[in-house]
Amino acid sequence: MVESFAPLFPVLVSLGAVPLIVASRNKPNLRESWTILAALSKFFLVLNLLPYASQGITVEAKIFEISPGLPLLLRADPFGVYFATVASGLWILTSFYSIGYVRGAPEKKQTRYFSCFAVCLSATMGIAFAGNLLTFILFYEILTLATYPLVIHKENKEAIGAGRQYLIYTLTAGVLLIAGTAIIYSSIGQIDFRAGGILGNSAFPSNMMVWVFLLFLGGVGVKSALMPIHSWLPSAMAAPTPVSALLHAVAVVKSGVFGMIRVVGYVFGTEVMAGFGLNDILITVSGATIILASLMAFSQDNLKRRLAYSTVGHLSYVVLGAALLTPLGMAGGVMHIAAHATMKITLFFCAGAIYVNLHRQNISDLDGIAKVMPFTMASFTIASMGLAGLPPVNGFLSKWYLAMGSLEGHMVVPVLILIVSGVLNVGYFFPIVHRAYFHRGVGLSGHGEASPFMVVPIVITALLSVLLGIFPNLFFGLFDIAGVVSASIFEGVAR
Amino acid sequence: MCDFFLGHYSYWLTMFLLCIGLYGVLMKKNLVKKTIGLTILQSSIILFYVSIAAKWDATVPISDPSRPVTDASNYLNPLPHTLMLTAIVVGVATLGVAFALLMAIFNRYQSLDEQEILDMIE
Amino acid sequence: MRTQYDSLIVLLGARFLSPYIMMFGLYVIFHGHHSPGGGFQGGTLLAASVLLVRVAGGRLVARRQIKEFITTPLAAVGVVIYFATGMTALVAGGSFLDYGHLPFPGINPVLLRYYGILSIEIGVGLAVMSILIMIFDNMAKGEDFV
Amino acid sequence: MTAYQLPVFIPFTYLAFAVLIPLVGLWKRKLSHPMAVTGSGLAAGLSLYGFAAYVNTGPIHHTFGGWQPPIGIEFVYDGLSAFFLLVINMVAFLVLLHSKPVAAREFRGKRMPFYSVTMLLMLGFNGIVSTGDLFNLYVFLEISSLSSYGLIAIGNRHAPFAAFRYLVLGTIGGSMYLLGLGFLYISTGTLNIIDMAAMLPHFAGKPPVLTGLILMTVGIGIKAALFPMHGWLPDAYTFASSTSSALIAPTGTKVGAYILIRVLLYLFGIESMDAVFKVSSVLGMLAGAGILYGSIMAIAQSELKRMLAYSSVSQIGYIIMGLSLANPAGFVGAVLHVLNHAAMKACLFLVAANLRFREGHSNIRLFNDTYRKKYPWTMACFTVAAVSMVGLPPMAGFFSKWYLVLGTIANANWVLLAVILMSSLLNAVYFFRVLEKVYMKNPDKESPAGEEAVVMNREVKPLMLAPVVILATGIIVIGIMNMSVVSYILKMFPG
Repeated sequence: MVESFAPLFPVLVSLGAVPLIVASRNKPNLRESWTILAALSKFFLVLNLLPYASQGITVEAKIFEISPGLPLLLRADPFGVYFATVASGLWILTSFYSIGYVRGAPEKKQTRYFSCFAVCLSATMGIAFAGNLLTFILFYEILTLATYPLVIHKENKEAIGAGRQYLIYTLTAGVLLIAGTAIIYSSIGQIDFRAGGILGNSAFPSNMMVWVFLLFLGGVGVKSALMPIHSWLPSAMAAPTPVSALLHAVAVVKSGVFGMIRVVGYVFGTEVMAGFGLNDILITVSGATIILASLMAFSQDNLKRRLAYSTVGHLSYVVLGAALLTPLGMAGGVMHIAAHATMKITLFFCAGAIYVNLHRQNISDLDGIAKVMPFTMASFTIASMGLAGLPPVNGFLSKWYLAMGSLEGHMVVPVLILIVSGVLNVGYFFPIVHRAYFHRGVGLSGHGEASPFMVVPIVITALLSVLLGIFPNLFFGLFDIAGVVSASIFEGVAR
Repeated sequence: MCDFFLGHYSYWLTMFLLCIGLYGVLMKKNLVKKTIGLTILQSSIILFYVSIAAKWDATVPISDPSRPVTDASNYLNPLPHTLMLTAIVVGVATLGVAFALLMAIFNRYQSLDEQEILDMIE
Repeated sequence: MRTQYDSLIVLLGARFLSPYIMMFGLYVIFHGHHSPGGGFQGGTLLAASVLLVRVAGGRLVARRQIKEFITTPLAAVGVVIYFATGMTALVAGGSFLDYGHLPFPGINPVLLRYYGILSIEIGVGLAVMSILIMIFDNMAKGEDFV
Repeated sequence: MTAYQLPVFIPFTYLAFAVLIPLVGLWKRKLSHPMAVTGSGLAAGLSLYGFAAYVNTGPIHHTFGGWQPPIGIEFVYDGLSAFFLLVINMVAFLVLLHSKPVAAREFRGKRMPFYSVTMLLMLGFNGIVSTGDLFNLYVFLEISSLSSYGLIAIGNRHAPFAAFRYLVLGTIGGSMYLLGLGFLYISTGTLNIIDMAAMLPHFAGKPPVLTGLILMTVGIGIKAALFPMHGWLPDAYTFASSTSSALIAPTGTKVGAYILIRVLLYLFGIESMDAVFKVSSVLGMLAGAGILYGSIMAIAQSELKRMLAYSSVSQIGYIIMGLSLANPAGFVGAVLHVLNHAAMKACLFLVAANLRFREGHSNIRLFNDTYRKKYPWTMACFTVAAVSMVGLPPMAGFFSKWYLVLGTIANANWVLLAVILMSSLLNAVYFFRVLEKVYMKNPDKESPAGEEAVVMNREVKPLMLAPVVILATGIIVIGIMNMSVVSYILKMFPG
C-alpha cells in the first residue's frame, strides 16, 4: 500500500477544465482544445498508476474526514485503475469524435455539453478510485447529476421525458444505495472496500442480509440496467450519440457494473454471497436479463435503441461473471468491462456517423450504406462480431472466460445462457451488416464518409477490439490486471 | 374522587375558562369573536398562575411587621404574580396587534367573517 | 373616535378625572420600588388618563394634548432609559441591570439600587404609556399600525 | 468587553438598534436600512466572536442584576446557543443586506417601522436562544411572535389575514407553553432550566410533569410548524413580502426547533421524556407524516414561495425527527440540518425575492428558459440550493440526511428510514420541475427555427446577488467541511 495523492489528480483534472471550457465559450476551437488537453492529461495521470496496479499494489489518498471515522478516500487498487484506464482512454477518442459530431449535427449549447462531459469523467474517475462506499455514493450522485443535462441535451419532448425517467430511476437508486450503506455502517462500523468483502457471515441475520443485498442490487442495478429496472437506458438514447457512446457504453452503465463487482467482491465478499444464496438471485436476474434483452433487441428498428438493448444484455454478462463466484468467471466479467466498452463504443460511433452523415436512424433505411461509408461499416461488422462472441475480437475472450468460470463452479445453465445469447446477438446484428453490404441503397449518391474527426476514432476503437482479442496484454497489461483483480478477491477469502 | 374535584376546584375553573376560550377561537367564524376567545384563553392562564401562588393564611408579599419574614408560609408566592404582570403586558400587546390586523383586514375585504374572507382569497 | 362628542358632560367629566388618574399613575410609578406598583401599572394609568380625554374630546383635543407623532420617539426614549441603565451597570463591571455597580461614586450602594430601580420604572412607564397611546392612535386612524 | 458580558451584548445589540432606528428615523428615514444592516452585522460578528470564546473557554453564564440563579434570571451561552446564534444572526445579516431594493419596491412607506420591527424580531430570537430561564424564554418568544405577525402583515393584499391566522395560532401556542410551564413550576418550584433539569428526573412520570411536557410540546410545536400544527405557515410565507419571508422562514421555525431541543433533550432528557409513554416516538411519527405531507403538498403548488413554504413544513420534520430519535447520530442530523436548512431556505427565498423583484411574480408556471440567460447567477444559486434540498452529495443537505439515516437505523426505525428516503425523491420531483422549466426550452412552444429572441442579461444588482451567492457557496462549503461542524455538535449531545 502506498500513500500518495496520485489518485486525486485524475479526478480533479477534468473538473479543473470546466471553468476553462466555460470561460472560452465564445471560441470553440480553444474550448475543444481544453477538452482534448484534459482528456490526454487525465489518461497519462491514470497511466502513472498502472505500474502499481499490475503489481497488485494499492495507492491510497485520504483527502479528509467527511464524517466521523469516514474519510473521503481515494484508493487506486488494480480494479479501479483498470476501469479508470478504460474510461479515460476512451474519453480521448470520444472527445475527438464529439467535436466532429456536434459540429456536424450541429448541436446547440455546446459549452454545456462539453463541460458536463468533463464533470462526468471526473465523477467516473471518482467512482473508479472510491475507497469506501460513501465516496462511491458521492461520485455516483455527481455522475447522475452531470449526465442529466447530457440526456436532455436535445430539449425536445422525447429527451425531456427520457431525462425525467433517468432521474427517477437513478435518484431512487442513489437513495437505496445510501440506505444500504448506512445500514452496513451502523452494523459493522466501517464501509471500506476490501478485496474479499467486509461483511462477515455474522454481520446480519439471514433475512436481513437478503434485504440489504436487495438494497444494493437496486442501488447499483439501475445503472447496470438489470431487468426490470433497465427501461431508462433505451429511453436515454434520445441523447446525442457521443453521449450514448461514452456514457451509456462506458461511463454510466459501466459505473453500474463496476459498482456491482465492488459490492459483490469488495463489500459482501464471495463467502457471504454464497452462504446466503445471494449469488442465485444475481445469476437469475442477470441470466434473464441477457436473454430477454437480446430478444427485445430484435424488435427495435431504431439503430440506437437496438444497440441500447444489446447494452442491457451485455452489462448482465459482467454481472453474471461476478455472480458465478469463481476466479475465472470474475476475471471474465472484469475483462468484459473493457471488451464491451471498446466494441459498443465502436457501434455507437458508427450509429452517430451514419446519423450525422446520412441523417438515418432506422435500420430499415440502412440499405447499401457500406458502399459510401466503407470504413464505418467495416468497423461496425468487426464490433458486432465481437459482441456475438466470435474470435478473434476481444468479446470472444471474455465470453470464453465466463463460460470457463461457470464450468469451474459446476454450473451448466450459465453456459447455455451464454451460447443462446451469442446466437441471438448474431441474429440481431448480422441483418444490419447484411443490409449495409448486400442491399441496394437509395439516395446515397453524393455522400461520402463522415468527417475524419469521426471516422478515425471509429477505426481506432475497432482496431483496438481486434488487437485486444489477439494480444490481450498488448495495451497496459489489462488482461493481467483482470486476473490480479479476480485473484485478490478470492485470496481475500482465503486470508 | 370527590376530593380530587373539590381539592383542585381552582384548576377546574381555570380549565373550564380555557375551554371556553379555545371554543371561541376555534369555532367562532367572526374574527373579533376569535380575538375575544384568545383573551379569555390568556386570562384563564393568568388566573391559573395566580391561583397556584395562593397559600392558606398567607398575605400579600409586602413586609408586614406583625408577620415574621423568615417564615415563607406567612406570605404567598410573589413570583407567579410578577410573571403574570409580564404575561398581561404580552396579552395587551397581542390584542393591540390583533386589532390592528383586524382593521387592515376589514379595510381590504369589508368583512370580518372568516369564511367570506377565505372565499374572497380563493 | 376622532370626532368630538357633542356631550359637554362627557368631555368635562373626562377632563375632571384625567388629572387625578395621572397623579395616581405617577404615584404608582414613583413608589414602585418599595411598594406595589411600578412602571407597567403606572404607565397604563398614565395612558388611561391621556386616552380618556382623547376619547371624549376627539381630534381637536388630541392635537393639543400629546401629539400623535411624538409617541414613537417617546416610547423609544423610554426603552433607551431602561436599556441605558442596564448597560451602564454592565459596562461598569457588573451584570446587566446590576444597579449596585452604577458608576456614581460616593453614593451608598443601597441608595444606588434604589435610584437604579426608579430610573428603570420611569423608563418602563414612559414606554408603556406612549405605546398604549400609539396603539389607540393607530386604531383611531383606521390604518394598520405596522 | 469581557466574555462574561458577551451573552447580553448579542441580543441587546438588536434592542439598541430597534430603538435607534425610529429615533434616527425622525431625522433621516433613509438611514434605517444601513442601520439595520449594521445592527445585524454587529450581532453576527459578536456571535462569531462568542463562538470562538465558547470554544476556548466553555459555557458562559450571565446573571441579571447580580442575582444568582435559580432566584435570578441568567443568560446561558453554551454550545447549542452559540451554534444557533451564529446561524440565525448570519442569515439575518445576509437577508437584511439583500433587502434594500426589495423594501423600496414592496413597502416603500413602511421601511422605518419594518426595520425596527425586524430588529425586535431578532431580539426575540436571540433572547430565546440565549436565555436560561423558561419564563424569560416565553417573553422573548412572544416578542418574536408579535414582531413576526407585524412583518408578515406587510405583504400583499392577503397578508394581514394570513398574519391574523398566525396570530391566533401563535397565541394559542404561546399560551399552551405558558400553561405547561405552570405545571412544571408547580412541581419543581423553579424556572431556571439547569435547576429544573436537575430536579425533573425525580418527578418524571408524575401527572403534572407529564401534562406540562405535553402542553409545552404542543405549544412549541405550533410555533415550530410541526405537522399537523403547521396550518399557519404556508399562507404566512406566501403572502408576506419577499424580505419578511426570507427572514422568517430560515430563522423562525429553527428557533422553534431550538426550543424543542432545549426543552425535550436538555430540560427533560431522554429518559424523563419517555417516562410514561413514548413521547419521542409520537413526535417521530408526526415528523415523518409532516415530511411526507409537506413534500407532497409542495409538488402541488404553482407559486414558488408557497412551494418553498410547504417544503419548510417537511424540512422542519427532519429536524424534529432527528431530535425524536434521541441518539447521537439523529441529534447531529437534526442540528446540522438546522444550519443546512437555514442556508438553503434563505438562499431559495432570496432567489424568489430576486425573481419577484425583476419579473414581478414567482409563479412557476410562467417560468421559462429565458430566465437562465436573464439571471445566470441567481438561477445557478437556486440550482445549488435545490440540489442540496434533494440531498445529493457533496451539498450540505446530503450530510444531514446521512446522519438522520444513521440515526433511524441505530433505533431500528425502518418506517422513518423509508420516510427520509422517499422524501428525498419527492423533493427531487418538485425542485427538478422548476429547474426543467428554467433550463430547458418548452418543447410545446417551438420557436421558429434560427430565430432565438435576444435575451438580455437582467441579473440583479450585486447587493442583491452577493447574499445569494454567499449562501450558495456556504451550502457547498458546509457540505464538504461538515466534519468540523459535526464534531462540534457531537460534543453537545446531552447525556
